[in-house]
Amino acid sequence: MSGGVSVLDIKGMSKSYGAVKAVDDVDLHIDHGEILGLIGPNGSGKSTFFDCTTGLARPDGGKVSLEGQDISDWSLNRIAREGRMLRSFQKTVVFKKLNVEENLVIAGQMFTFGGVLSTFGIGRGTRAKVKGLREHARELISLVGLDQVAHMPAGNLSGGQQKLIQFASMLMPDPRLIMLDEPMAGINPKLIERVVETIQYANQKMGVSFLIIEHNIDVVTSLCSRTIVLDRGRKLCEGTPAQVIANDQVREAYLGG
Amino acid sequence: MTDSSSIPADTRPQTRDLRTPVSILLFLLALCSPLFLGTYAVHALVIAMIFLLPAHGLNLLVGYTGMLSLAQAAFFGIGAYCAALMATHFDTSFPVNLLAAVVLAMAVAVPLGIPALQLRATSFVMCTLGFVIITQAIAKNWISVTRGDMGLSGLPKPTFSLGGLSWTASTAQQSYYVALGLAALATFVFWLIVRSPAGRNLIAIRENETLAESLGVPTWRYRLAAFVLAAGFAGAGGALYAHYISVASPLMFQTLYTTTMLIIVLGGGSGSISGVVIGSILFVALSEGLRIAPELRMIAYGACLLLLVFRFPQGFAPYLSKLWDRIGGQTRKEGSA
Amino acid sequence: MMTIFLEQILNGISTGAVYAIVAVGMTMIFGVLRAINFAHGEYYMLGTFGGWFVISTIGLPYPAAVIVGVVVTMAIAYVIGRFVMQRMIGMPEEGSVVATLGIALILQNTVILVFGGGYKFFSAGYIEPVFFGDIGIAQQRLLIIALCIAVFVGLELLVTYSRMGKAMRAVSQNVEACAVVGIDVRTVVLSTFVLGTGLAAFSGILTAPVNVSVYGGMGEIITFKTLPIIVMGGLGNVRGTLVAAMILGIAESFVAGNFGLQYRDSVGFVTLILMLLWRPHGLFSARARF
Amino acid sequence: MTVKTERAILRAGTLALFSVLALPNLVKAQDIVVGLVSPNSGANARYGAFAQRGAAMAAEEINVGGGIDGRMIKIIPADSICTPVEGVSATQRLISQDEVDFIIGDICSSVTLAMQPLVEDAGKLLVNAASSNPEITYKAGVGGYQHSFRNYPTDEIRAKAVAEYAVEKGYSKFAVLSVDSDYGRGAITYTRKYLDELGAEFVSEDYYKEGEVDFRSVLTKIRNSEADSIMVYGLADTTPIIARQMIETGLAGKLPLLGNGEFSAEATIQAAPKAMEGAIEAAAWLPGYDSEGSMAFVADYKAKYDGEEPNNHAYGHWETMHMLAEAVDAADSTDAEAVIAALQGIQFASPMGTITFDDHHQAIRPLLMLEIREGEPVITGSVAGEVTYSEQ
Repeated sequence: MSGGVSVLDIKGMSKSYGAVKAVDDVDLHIDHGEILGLIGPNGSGKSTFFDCTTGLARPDGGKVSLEGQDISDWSLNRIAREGRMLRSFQKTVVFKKLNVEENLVIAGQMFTFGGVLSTFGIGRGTRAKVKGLREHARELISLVGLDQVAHMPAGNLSGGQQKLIQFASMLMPDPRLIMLDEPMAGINPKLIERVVETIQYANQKMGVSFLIIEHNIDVVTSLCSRTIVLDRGRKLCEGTPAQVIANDQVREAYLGG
Repeated sequence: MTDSSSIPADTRPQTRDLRTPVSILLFLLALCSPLFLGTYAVHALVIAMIFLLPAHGLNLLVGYTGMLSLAQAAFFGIGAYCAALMATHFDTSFPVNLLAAVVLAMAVAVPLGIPALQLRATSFVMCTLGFVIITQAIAKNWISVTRGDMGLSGLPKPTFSLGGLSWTASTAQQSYYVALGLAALATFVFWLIVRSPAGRNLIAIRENETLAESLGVPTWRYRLAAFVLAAGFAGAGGALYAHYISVASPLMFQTLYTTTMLIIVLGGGSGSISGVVIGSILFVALSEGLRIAPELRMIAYGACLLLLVFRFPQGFAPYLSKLWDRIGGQTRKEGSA
Repeated sequence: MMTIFLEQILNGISTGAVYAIVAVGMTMIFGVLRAINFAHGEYYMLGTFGGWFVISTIGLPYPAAVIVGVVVTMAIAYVIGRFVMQRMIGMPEEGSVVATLGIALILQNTVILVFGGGYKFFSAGYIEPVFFGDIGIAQQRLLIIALCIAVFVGLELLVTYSRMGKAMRAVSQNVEACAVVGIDVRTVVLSTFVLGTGLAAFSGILTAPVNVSVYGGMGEIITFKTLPIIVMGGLGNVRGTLVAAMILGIAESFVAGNFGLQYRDSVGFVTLILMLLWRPHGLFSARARF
Repeated sequence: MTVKTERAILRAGTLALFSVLALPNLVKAQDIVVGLVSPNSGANARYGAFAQRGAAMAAEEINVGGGIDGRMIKIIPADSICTPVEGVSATQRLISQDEVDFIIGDICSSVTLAMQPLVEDAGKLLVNAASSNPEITYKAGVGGYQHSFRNYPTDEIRAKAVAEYAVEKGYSKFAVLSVDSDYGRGAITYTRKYLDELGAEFVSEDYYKEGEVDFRSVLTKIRNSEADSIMVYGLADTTPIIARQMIETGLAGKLPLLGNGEFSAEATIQAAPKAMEGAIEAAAWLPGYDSEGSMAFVADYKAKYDGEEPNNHAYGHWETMHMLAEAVDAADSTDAEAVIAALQGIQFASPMGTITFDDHHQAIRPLLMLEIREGEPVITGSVAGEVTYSEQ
């Protein structure tokens, strides 16, 4: 842990849509190497919070710091490229017409090539870099167990396999922090285990920190050391998964809606 | 002759790969066609290659970046005027004019693209159409430079000079080789662009812009780069046009030119290099072939557009790649592509 | 000075009224189809030709010719709608652009083939001017302005109260949901298309007496006038289109009156681009459709 | 549709396309083939159609009269859509595929300019009957293109004649309202050259786009200016629109129209008699011109084409076809060089007077000055149209 500074530190995040306060003054921090769970009933503002943090939506207020650097007004692509903080989407997205390997190569490109101009290169150096990316992609494809389908168009694969592609893509740039929006939603139970293992592998062997929105409480329990509960845009409580589940307010929020 | 977005072919044992001999044959055919084709057919091919250039640009936008721009006609016109003005005022040779046209078109595309690319979908399309209308108004009204509707006429045929030597492509056959050279060069440059990591990023933007953005791709900058590069292709086409047709006038901003570029890209198959190349030839074959029935020509042309859109929504590229695979002795499984 | 100013406004409104009737049809079609109809001006031309034909051959009185022109155009539009427009549902933008350009070519040149390419003179309608002080205006133009108001009131009632209108609104707001509630998108597209093109034809015959010249290629100019209006009005927004048409009419009138007629045709797109820079989603929210 | 039929259609289609490309029009060997390039589709078809009909009628007349030494004239129409690239393709096809002997065309000046070098290189003959851009003949004859002729007045002669006549009639403050094309712009540019000399001035300058229908704003502006007349070099079908809107805006009967744009056509005057009263026009031809040949042309044309009144393009192409036939007859050959020589020396007796060509291959032809008086065009004079070539 580098000098006590968190990987991500968010202070006073707020976002309203009209009169509705989707996110209301939320503080949150993620420590180095931590897997933080973020739970809450539907419509509690989790996804809005994600969007505001990653630059996809503009928050009304609040400060986001990544390893001490203020990234509040960075755009989505800059946060990914310069901050190496990546996110997934709730509704799984992959480049459907491209094959799995290409999907991963694209994910890695902006980190290998510095800027837009250098990607237009045609020289030997460029080709070598792309070759490197391809090799790295193959490793990650093996890691998530998609070797068999590496050259299939991503759109032809199952929802669970697409989740794995998405996850592998985010590992391409050697990220600091990955934010996953419901990684287990709608996937085959057999694959859930593999995803959990991969997250743990990335966390332990690659040193990636995670922020995970997840409804599957077993997954949260097995992955996260700390969990935050959001309800109606506000932070309801915080603690270990076990503590949180035991919390009356949390039960009420889930049941009472 | 493969789509940049296609999957690397699987390596099953091939029966007989004729791709190399067929390529050589096609190359020789392109090289020798003026020898056995009539002047009219050669002229038609020159027109095809002139329009191939802006069509490449449009393909970069529609087929690779996923945005429809009608502004190609404006940059085509800017290129033509630039070359025409250079030729009339400075008496410069064709390569210089060509380069100037490309540079100017790209330079103009930057300030136009920056605001336009904030827009999406239909608004963007209309904005780019607006560029054509406004460029035409400028061409008509900036009389001291463009001579308004009088246009710039009597432009010299493409001349190349090196030291004391100079060569002018005065006949249709000679123009054919100039156009062929330029078209081949442009196609090669286009191939380099879409094969580069940047090309991959453009495809990513076409497929899913938000996802590309979340993976660190600065999509706005790429879209601007594509817009500017496309303008460059159009500018080159315009310069060739001006020198071949010998007139640059506001008439070249008519809808017909925009339609032509669109048809080449859609007909050939957007997102495919070889498709667009074939598309330009097919377009000219169609447009000129229909001259056989002058009264019905444009009606039939319109009907062909409908046929194209509804019957061959992917253009002819899929048929081409199938054909190419067969020449290569492979049969790709249906539906796996 | 004041009179000139007022007269320019009046000129603008009389032009704007014509644009509004054509554009509202196009914007409604866009609303349900999400496609720009590059052939829209051709229906304006068809209506005018229909009217011209029955007046010059069987000497029908003008009001009857208006009806014939509109009905004939709607019949042609029904066929096109049935075989072409319905298939355009969900098509990518470039496809619909090429398809409608194709239709424009077919309609334009079929008319040229059938009626000959030369221009014809339309001689009917109420062209005598009436004078308000110094300001003169043809009766026909007053009629157009009045009918424009009537058309918009009628459309407003249609989309608010009729079943068809409600369906149109539903389709333009959310195509996916329509399938759930049992609205047949194809039928809605077809009827909106026929209605929209009928309005274009109506506008064509209404303006023919003051525009005089009738020829096969007259539609293109109308299409290009209409395009910036519908975008400014907030694609698919009926009221917005009326306002945008009036703004453009008046702006053109001032440009023509103060800078020169030659800049007039750029007014639409220049205004559009400036407006898009200022408000990228149109003057009126596209969400407030119909 | 199955894949198979689709493939078959594709193949057949491609084959058909490429084969028609190589297919020339069917003509008999002894025919004299004239290619006629004009806009036949798109907005400018409204002028191209008149050109086609005029030329076709002339060819028919010649053929009925036994042709030229027994050889029939066959016209091959070609569509330029008024765009240079289409015009060039159409011309190229006429030259190399249809192997025409002569080409008449185009209406749009830019297209004609693009056709000139092509015809020159092919060694054919181009006679233009409708483009007014001065450049066309500045570059022809001794100016360069030996194979280009123009039987149409340039704007310069006309502009000067109209301005002089107007000043004579006491008008000196012109409000310009011309078409935004090389024709409308060109005429005004030439008028400007003579303004100081004549003591006249332009009060305002406006140019309308082809197909414009709304002139109220600009007419209002003109009404409130000091202009005493409106100078229109415009399109035939736009003149009645302007005239009608002059009535609306209260200009009719106050400011006369000057210039050119079918002022004297019956339909134009009928459209707005009050506004056309006193209009002054310089025209190469007018439907009401009282000469035997011209009256016969109008009558025949109306009879042939359902009562459609011919316009100047119809007449111009009709006359040019006849003139070309006479030149071929005189040359006794369809060889381009021989016909060029014949045209250079021709003294063609047109219904409008004798036409000759200067060394720039520009027709020297009489230009009529006319005025609309009490709803009837009255010819008030005639100007010999000769161009003085200045250094360009």
